[in-house]
Amino acid sequence: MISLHNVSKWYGQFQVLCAVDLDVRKGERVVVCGPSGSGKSTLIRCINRLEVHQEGRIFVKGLEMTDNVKNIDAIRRNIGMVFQNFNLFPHLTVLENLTLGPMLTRHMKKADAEDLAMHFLRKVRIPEQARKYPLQLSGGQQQRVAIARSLCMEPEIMLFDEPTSALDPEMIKEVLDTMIELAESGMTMIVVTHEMGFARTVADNVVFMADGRMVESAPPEEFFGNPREERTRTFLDQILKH
Amino acid sequence: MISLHNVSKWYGQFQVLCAVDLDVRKGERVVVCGPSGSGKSTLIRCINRLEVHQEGRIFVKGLEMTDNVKNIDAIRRNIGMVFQNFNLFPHLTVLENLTLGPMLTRHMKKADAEDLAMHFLRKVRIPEQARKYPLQLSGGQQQRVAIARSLCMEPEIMLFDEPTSALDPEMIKEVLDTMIELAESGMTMIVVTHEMGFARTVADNVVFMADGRMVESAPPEEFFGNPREERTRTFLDQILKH
Amino acid sequence: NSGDTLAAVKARGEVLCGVHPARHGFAAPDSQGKWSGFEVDFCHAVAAAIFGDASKVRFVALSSQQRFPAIQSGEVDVLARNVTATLSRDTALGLNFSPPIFYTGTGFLVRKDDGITKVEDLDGAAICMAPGSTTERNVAQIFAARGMKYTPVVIENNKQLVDAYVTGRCDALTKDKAALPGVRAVDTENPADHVLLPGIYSKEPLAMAVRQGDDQWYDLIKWVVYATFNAEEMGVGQANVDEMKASTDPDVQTLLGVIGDNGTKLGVGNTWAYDIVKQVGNYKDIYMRHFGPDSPVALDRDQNVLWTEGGLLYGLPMQ
Amino acid sequence: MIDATPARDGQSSARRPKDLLYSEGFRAAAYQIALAAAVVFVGLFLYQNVVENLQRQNIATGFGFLREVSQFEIGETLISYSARDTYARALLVGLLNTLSVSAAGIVLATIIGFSVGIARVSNNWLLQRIATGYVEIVRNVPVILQVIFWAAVTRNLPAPRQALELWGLGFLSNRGLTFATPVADPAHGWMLLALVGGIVLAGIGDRWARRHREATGKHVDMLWPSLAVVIGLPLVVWLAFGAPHLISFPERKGFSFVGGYTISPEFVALMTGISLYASGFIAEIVRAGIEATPKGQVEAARSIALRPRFIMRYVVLPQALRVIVPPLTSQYVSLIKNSSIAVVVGYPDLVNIGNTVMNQTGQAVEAIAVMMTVYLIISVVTSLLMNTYNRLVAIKER
Amino acid sequence: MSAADWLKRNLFSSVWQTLLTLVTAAVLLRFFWFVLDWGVINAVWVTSDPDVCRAATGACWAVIVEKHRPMLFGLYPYDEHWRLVLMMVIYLVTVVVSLMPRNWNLRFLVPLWLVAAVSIGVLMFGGVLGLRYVPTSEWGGLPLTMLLFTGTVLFGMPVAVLLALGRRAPLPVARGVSVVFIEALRGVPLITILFVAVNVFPLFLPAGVQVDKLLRITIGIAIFFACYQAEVIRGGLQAIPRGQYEAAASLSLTYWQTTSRIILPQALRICLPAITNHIIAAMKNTSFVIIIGLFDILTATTAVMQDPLWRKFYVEAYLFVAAVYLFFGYALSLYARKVEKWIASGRI
Ligand SMILES: Nc1ncnc2c1ncn2[C@@H]1O[C@H](COP(=O)(O)OP(=O)(O)OP(=O)(O)O)[C@@H](O)[C@H]1O
Ligand SMILES: Nc1ncnc2c1ncn2[C@@H]1O[C@H](COP(=O)(O)OP(=O)(O)OP(=O)(O)O)[C@@H](O)[C@H]1O
Ligand SMILES: [Mg+2]
Ligand SMILES: [Mg+2]
Repeated sequence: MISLHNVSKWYGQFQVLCAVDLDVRKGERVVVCGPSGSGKSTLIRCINRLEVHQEGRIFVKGLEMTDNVKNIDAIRRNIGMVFQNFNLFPHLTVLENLTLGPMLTRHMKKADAEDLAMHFLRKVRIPEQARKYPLQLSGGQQQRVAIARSLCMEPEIMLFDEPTSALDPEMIKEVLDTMIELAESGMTMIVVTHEMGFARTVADNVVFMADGRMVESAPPEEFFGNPREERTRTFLDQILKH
Repeated sequence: MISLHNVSKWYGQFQVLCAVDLDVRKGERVVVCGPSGSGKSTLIRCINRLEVHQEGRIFVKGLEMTDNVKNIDAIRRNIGMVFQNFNLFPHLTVLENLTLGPMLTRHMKKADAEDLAMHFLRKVRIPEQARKYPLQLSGGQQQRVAIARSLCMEPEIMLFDEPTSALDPEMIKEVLDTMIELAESGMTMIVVTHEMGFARTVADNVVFMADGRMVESAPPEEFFGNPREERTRTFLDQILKH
Repeated sequence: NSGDTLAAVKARGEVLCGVHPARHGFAAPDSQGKWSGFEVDFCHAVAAAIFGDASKVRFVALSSQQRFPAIQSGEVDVLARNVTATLSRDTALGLNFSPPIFYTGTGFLVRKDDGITKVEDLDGAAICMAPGSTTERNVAQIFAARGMKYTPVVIENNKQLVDAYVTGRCDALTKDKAALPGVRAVDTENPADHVLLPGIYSKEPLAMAVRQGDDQWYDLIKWVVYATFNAEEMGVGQANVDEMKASTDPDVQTLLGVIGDNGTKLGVGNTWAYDIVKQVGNYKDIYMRHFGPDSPVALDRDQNVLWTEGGLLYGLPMQ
Repeated sequence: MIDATPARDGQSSARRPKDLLYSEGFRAAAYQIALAAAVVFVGLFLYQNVVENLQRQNIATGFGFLREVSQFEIGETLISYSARDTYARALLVGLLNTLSVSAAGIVLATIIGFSVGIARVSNNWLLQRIATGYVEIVRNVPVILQVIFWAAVTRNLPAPRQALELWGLGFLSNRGLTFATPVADPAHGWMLLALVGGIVLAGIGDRWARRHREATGKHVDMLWPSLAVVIGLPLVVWLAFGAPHLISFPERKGFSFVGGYTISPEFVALMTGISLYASGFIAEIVRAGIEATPKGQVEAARSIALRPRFIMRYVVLPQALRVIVPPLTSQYVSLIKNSSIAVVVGYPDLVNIGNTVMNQTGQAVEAIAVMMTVYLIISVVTSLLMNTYNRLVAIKER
Repeated sequence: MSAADWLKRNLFSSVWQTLLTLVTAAVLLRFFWFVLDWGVINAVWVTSDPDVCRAATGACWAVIVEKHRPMLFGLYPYDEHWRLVLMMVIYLVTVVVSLMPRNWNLRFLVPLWLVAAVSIGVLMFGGVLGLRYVPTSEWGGLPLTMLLFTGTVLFGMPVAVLLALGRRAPLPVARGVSVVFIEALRGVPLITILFVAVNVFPLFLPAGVQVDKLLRITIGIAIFFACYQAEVIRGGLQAIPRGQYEAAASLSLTYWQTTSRIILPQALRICLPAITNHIIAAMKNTSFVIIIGLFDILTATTAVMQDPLWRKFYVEAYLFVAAVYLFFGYALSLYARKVEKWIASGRI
C-alpha cells in the first residue's frame, strides 16, 4: 500500500528525515515511536503531502507522490488523517464536519452523506452529539469525531499523529478503544504514539525513529522483549519506567 | 484548630456541599479524596473563604468565619494555601514572591523577610533559585516555591488542593517529599490528593467525599484496609487499579 | 455682580482682551508675537483708562466660534474682535455692546481677471466665508434678493479660509468690507490682481462687547469709546494733548481731568481720558495709524468720521 | 477581598452592631452609597453652575432655536435646502453629508485596506514590504494632517479654465471632479430595478445550486451565470428601452462647469484623507484575520481532499470573517467620527453646520449636545448590530 | 539558505509571482527615481528667495530652512525662542533618561520629573529670573505638541487605570459609572470633546473660577485618551487568571495591595503593545487642536503656509511635519518593542 524509498527532508540546513525506508502492506498496522523532534510527525505528514519531501520517492497504492495535483488529490482521498489537536472545523456542527468532505469531494447527496456520517458516529459511539458544535464536546469526543470525519471519506489507509497526547487520562481510553476497533476491522494504519500498551495490542510492526533516522523496526514482541539497538533500549527504559 | 458544622453551599440550584462536618485537631493531618466534582476543592476553599459557604458554621482557631473582615484576615494569616497550578506571581522573582506577604501583611523589614524566605527555600531545597522568575523553573520547583511562599507567612495550618496533579511524574516525588517533611515537623494539614501512597504514609485521617457529602472518614489503615461504605470501595478499586 | 469685572481686572493688573487671531489692520501679531491693529488699540485704551498704562493688556486670540463662549465664561473681560452688534447677540447671547467703533458692510474680494465689477456678476460663483458670521447671513440675503445662486464654501479656520480664496477655490472672498484690504495686502501674492467690489450691501457696525449684568464695567467701556470720539471732536490728539491740558475750554478740561471727577464716577483715575489720548490717541490717531494712506491696509474713512463732518461718530457729552 | 467573585451570596450580616463596621456586606454597601452620592453631588454641582451661569448672563437656553429660520446657505446638500429653512433642517443636511462622505470613505478604505492586507501576507517579498511600508506611513501620520494635505492638493489644482481634461469624460480642477453622467432617462429606474432583480436571481441561483448539490451530489459552478445575470439583466433593459445613450458632458461656463456631476474638492480631500488613514488599520485587521485561522484547519481540510477554493469558501473565510468583522466595524465607526474634521477643510458635515449654528445662536451647550447625541446614536446602533452579529456567528463553546 | 534559494522562494516562486515581482519592482523604481529626482537632485536646499525655488523643478526644502522658526515655535515671542530650544532639550533628556530601565526607581524619577517640570515651567512661562512672562495663549509649535502629549499621557494613564478597575470592580455602582463614562466618550468624536473643553466647560464652573484654556484642552484630550486606554487595560485585567487573586487573598493582601502589586503589573505587561498603540495615537490626536486654534506644530505650519511667497511649497512643509510625527511615532514603537523583549526575557 505505502512505500517510502530513501526519503529525505530538510528545513533549511536542518535535516529532519534522513533516507527513510518504510513499507506498509494492506491491512498492516504500524506504530511509530521515538523521542520528541525525531521526525515522526514529519514522516507521516509527508505521506499525505502536508509536507513536501525533497529526496527519495513515496508511493501510495502504486501512485507516486509528485507535485502532480491529480495524484495528490487521488492519494489524499485514500488516506485519512487524524491530528494531535483534532483540527475540527469549529464553525460547523459535528454532522457538518463529517458531511463536508463527502459532499464536496465525493459528490454525495446530502442525505446519503448524513447517513454515512451517522453510521460512523455510531461506530465511534457518539451519535447523540451530531448536532452539537465541536467546542461543546470533551477532548475525547472531539478526537472521536475527527476519526469519524476521516472515516467518512472511506479511506483505505489511516494516519494518526499522536491522537491521544492532547487528552486527559480518562479520555485516552475511549479514543484508544475506538482505534483498536478500527484496527480489528482490518484498516491499514500508521500510528505515531507513545501508548505502548496500544502498540503491544494491535501493532504488526513497531518502528523506532531518532534524529530523522529509522533506527529499528520489528514486531512488538521482539521490539519490546528484545530490542536490537542501544538507542531503542534507552528509550524504552525511560518510557516504560513511568 | 478547624471545625466545620453542618456546612452547605450551593452554586445556583446545584448543591456542592451538603451538611459537611469536619474536625481537625492541632497537628493533625487529614487527606481528602473523592471523585472529580465531589466538592473537595470547594470544601477547603471555604475554610480559607476563597468561597463563601451559605449554611452552617466554620471555626478556625476559635474564630468564626463570618463576613467580618477582621476575622477573615486573622484566619487567613493562620492558613497557608497551596494550589493545583501553583499560582506564583510570574512578574516577581522567587524571592520577591516569598517576601511579598511578610512585608505587606506582617510588616517585616526587607532584610528580615529575605532571611525568612531563604530559610524556607533551603527547607524546600531550592535556595539557588531565589533570583529566578517562576516561569524559569520546572513544575516541581514551582510547586515547592509555592509551598515556601505559604510557609513564609508562618501559618499554623496548611491547605493543599491537589498539589501534584499538574506535575509530570518525575516531579511529583520531589513535591511529596517536601510535604512529608512538613508533616513530620508537626504542621496541621488538610490535603486534597489522589496520591494514596502519601495518604497511607502521613495521614492521621482520610476523608472520602462524594456528591458534596462526607461519605467516610477513618484512619488510613482502616480506610484502605476495610472501608465501611460501598462507594468508598468502588472508588478505591478504581483508583488503585490504575 | 456690578463692579466685579473692574475689581477683578484691577486685582489682576491687566485687561484680558479677546481679539481676532489674524485680521490685518484690526488685530494681528507680528512675527515677534507683538499685537497691533485698530481693535488692539481700543484694548490698549481700556488699559490706559484703568491703569494709566496702555501696555497692561493680555490679548487672547479667538476664533469666531470661540469668541462668544469666551466672553460669556469670563475668559476675557472685553471682546474687540470684529463683532457686529445685533439684537439677537445683545439679548440671546447675554452681551452688551459699546458704541460702534467701526461702521462697515459686507464686501467682496475678487480676482481682477475674472472681470467681475459688481455683485450681480457673481451669479453661480463659489464664495468663501466664515461660519456663523453676520456676513454669512447677509450674503444669503443679497443673493436671494437678486434671485442669484452661489456655492458657499464655509471654513472656520481663518488661514484655511483665506487660503481657499487665494488658491482659486472660490471666486470671491466675503468678509466685512474693512477686513478685505488687509487680506489683499498681506495674503495675496500680488495685491494688484485683486479688487474689492464697490458698494456696501449691508450694515455691519463693529463694536466692543462685554457681559450683561455688570453696568459699571459696561459704562467704562462705553465711555472709553466716547472719549476717543470727543477727543477728536475737540481737536485733542496724541501730538497736542499736553498743550491742550492748559486749554481753558471747560469741555477739554473736563475731558482731560483737569476739572471734575468723571474718573471717580467711572471707578478709575481722573486722568483716564488724558491717558487714553496720550498713550493711544484719539479716534483719528488710531484710525490713521492702521488704515491711513501710509499703512499697508489703506482704507477711506467713509462713514467713520465725526457727525460734524457728516459721519456716524457721535460722542455723548461728557458732562 | 476576592474581587473576582462579587459577594453576591454573602452571609447575613454580623451579629453585634460594632461588628457591622467590619462586615464585608456593609462595607460594600457603604462604598457604593458613598460613590453614588459623590457622582450625584458632582452632577448636581455642575448642573447648578450651568443653570446659574446661563441665567446670570441672560443667555438663551433650550432647543427652541431648532425651529428658527437658519438664514444661511449650505454648499452641498442631498435634500432641498435654502436659507429659509430651519436650523433643524440645516443640521439634517449636515448629518446626511456626514453619512455620504463616510459611506464613500468606507467603500474606498475597504477596497484599499483589503488589497493591502492581502498584500501584507503575500508570498511575494517585495509586495509584502511595500504593503508594510504603506501601512506604517498612513497609520502614523495624523489623520488631520492627511486631510489638510489633500485639501491643499485639491485647492492647488488648476482653475476651471485650465482644468485637466479626463479623456473627454470630465475635468479635474480646484472646483472638484466634474464628470459626464448619462442624461436622466426613465430607463435608468428600470435598469436599477433590473440590477436588483439580477442580484436576487443570482442569490436564488446560488441556493438552487446548493440544493441541487445536496440532492444529487453534483456541483454546479454558479460564478459565471451569476455574473452574467447581474450584468446582463440591466443591459437587456437598457437595450429594450432603445439604448438611450444621451450623456451630459460637463462644459466650462461662467465660474465653473455646467452639466455632468461635480464632486467638491472638500469632499474629495476629506474622503481621501480619512479613508487612506483607515485603510492602514483595515489592512492590519485583514492580515490578522487571515493569520488567525490556525494552520491545522487548512491541513485538516486538505487531508479530506478539499480543493483550494472550497477550503477558502467553507473553512478559511467563515472563520476569518468572524475575526475580521467586529474590529472592521469599529474602524468604520471611527472613520465616521473622523469625518468630523470636515470643519477644517470646510466640508459641510454635521459638525461644521453645528458649528455655524452654534455661532449664530450662541447656544453652545445645546449645539454641542446635538452633535454628540447624533454620533453617540451612530456608535450605539453600530455596536448593537455588531453584538447581534457576534451572537449569530459566535462559535459555540461549552 | 543561499541567496539564490531565497530569491527563488520569495520573489520568483512561480510565473505569476515573477510577473508580480517585475511589475512591482518597475513601479517602485519609477517611484524612487521620482523621489530622488524631485527630492534630491533638483531640490533647492537653502535660499531666502522664493523665486529661486520657483525656478527649480525639484523640491524646495529651503522653505523649511527659511520658515523653521515659526513652524517649530508658533506664536511664542521671537526673541524668546532660545527658551523653547532649552525646554525641548530638558524635556527630551528627561524622557530618554526615564525610559531607561536602570533608572526605574521612584526615588530617582520623581525628583527628576519635578525638577524638569519646574524648569520647563519657568522657561515656558517666564515672569521670574528676569524672564519675560509669556501666557499660555502664546505658546506654540513643537513644544506645545510635546506638552499636550505629555500632559495627555501623564494625566490620562492614571485615569485609564481607575476607569478600567472601576469597570471590573465588585461594586455595581462603580461598574455602572465607569461603563457609562467610557462608552459615552468613546462614542463621540474628539472634536466635540474639544468643543466642550473650550466652549462649554467654563459654564460648568462657578462664577469667577477660571481654568486655563490650554489646561482644559489637555484634560479633554487626556480623558478621551483614558477612555480608550481603559478598555485596553480592562483586556489585560481580564487575562489575569483567577488563581492570582486567590493566591493574593490567601496571603491576606488587601484589595489595593493585590491590585497594585499583583494584578496591575501583570495586566499592564500583557497589554503593553496595545497601550503603546494608544499612546502613539494620543500623540497623533494632539494635532486636533488645530480645530480650536491652538498653535501646535501643524497649526503653525498651516499658518506659515499662508505666506503668499512660499505658499506653493506646501508639500514640502507638510512632509516635514509628517516626518516629525513619523519620527516620534517610530521611536516610540521601537522602544515599545524593546520593552516587550525585556519583559519576555524576564529583565523587567
Ligand atoms: N516548519 C518547520 N521549520 C523548521 N523546523 C521544523 C519545522 N517543523 C518541524 N521542524 C523541526 O523538525 C524536527 C522534527 O519535527 P517533528 O514534528 O517531525 O518531530 P516529532 O518526532 O513529531 O516530535 P514530537 O514528538 O515533539 O511531535 C523538529 O526538530 C522540529 O523542530
Ligand atoms: N463557580 C462555579 N459555578 C458553578 N459550579 C461550580 C463552580 N465551581 C465549581 N462548581 C461545581 O461544583 C462541583 C464541585 O467542584 P469542586 O471543584 O469542589 O470539585 P472537586 O471535588 O475539587 O473536583 P476535581 O477533582 O475535579 O478538582 C463541580 O460539579 C463543579 O462543576
Ligand atoms: Mg509530532
Ligand atoms: Mg478540585
